[in-house]
Amino acid sequence: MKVLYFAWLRQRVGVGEETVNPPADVATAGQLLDWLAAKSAGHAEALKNRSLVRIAINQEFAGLDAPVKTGDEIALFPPVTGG
Amino acid sequence: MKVLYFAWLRQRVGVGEETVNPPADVATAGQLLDWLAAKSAGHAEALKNRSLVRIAINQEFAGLDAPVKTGDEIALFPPVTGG
Amino acid sequence: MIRVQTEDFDVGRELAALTDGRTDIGGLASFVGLVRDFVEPGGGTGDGNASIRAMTLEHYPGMTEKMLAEIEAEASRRWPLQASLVIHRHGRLLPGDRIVLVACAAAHREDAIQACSFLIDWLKTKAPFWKLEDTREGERWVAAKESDDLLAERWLKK
Amino acid sequence: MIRVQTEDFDVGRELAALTDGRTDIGGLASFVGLVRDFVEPGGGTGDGNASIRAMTLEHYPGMTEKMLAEIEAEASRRWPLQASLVIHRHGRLLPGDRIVLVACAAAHREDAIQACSFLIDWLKTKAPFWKLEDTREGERWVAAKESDDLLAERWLKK
Repeated sequence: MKVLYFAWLRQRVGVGEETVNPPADVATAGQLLDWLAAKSAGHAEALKNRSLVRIAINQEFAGLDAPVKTGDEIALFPPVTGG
Repeated sequence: MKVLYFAWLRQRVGVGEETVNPPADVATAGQLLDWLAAKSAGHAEALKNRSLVRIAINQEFAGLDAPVKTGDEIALFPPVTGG
Repeated sequence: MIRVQTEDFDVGRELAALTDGRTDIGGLASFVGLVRDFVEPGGGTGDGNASIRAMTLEHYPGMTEKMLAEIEAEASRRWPLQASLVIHRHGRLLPGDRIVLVACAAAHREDAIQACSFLIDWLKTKAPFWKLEDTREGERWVAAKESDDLLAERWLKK
Repeated sequence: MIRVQTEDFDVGRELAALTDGRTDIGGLASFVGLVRDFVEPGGGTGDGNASIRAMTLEHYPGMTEKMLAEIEAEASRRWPLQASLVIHRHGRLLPGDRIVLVACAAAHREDAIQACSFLIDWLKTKAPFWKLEDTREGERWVAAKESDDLLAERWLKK
């Protein structure tokens, strides 16, 4: 599973992209966030305030309940500010 | 008093501009239109349907009750269609 | 700024002139009106019936500039604009030709967009221009559209 | 058409390309977003406090193009458009630089204007771009504005 981080999430985690292999009981985006938050202090800091984290699964916006599976591209980023 | 005609009012009246000297009892734009309509068949035709005639007095939109006086520039034209 | 002219205008140059060298503008909204080649029967939706060979725009010199300046001033009273521009052509135009350019620049995009929309709506119902279409069936003065009145009336309650 | 690029774009050339040689377009609405040099404390109105030295736009390659294409397709479903264009830059930009161009061409002006307004509103809340401001007080990620969410929500009930 590939996880991408953007903007200040990227800065706090320390990398823009990582490949992870969460255990089988990580079945939703929310569970993945919980699992990622335990990886490092940077991850914990980046994912602390869930209301500021947006999720995309395979380049589509998704909610915390959305299923995640091996091979997915998961992106985590703050609310967008383009335009 | 100068009267200007535009678009199909100009075509029906036959001139784009004329100087007129209505009698003293022509005190409003509506009275001026009545008086002008009697000037010729073309004037009558142009001013027949009052709902299609817009009035500007000294280059400001005005209603039928607006006062008109010697020296005014009166313009008569159909609803505008620019842009 | 207001310009009434027979010549075409360069949209890119005009828009650039509003923002070049400035760092206080966040949004620039613009609208360009062009001559279409099809008549709309009854002012409804077009049926693609290509029949306009040319269009002649008549206007009321003096009052045109005055009304455009009033409309532009009203836009600046309603929205905090950094710059605005109205260019309107008159004379004989062909299908595809530009007729009008309206542009508004503001710190915030919504002010620029609203003001630009307001300018074109009010211009359509208040600036003394009249369109004469040269169609295959002869010349025809374009009738004012009720839909334009309704669009202009949106701004009355502001 | 969608373009995501670091280079600047020529507004006049881009707009002309949408309408040149066509006679079925009555209106072309466009919006250009530019880098301002002042920070807005709390997302409110600017106080003219010039302090942005540069802005870096980060984006999510792949998803950006996908979202922009979806937004453009949605605009074409909602309004009868003859042409549309979204160009969005990324990378480091300076005050006064253009960030984004949105343009819509339609037979009728209101369709073009509404679609253009929709495109920029949805782009602001759905396209994965993030702005990093380089200010006198240091770097700062721009926070999403509630006002942008409200502007985008206008289009939900359509």
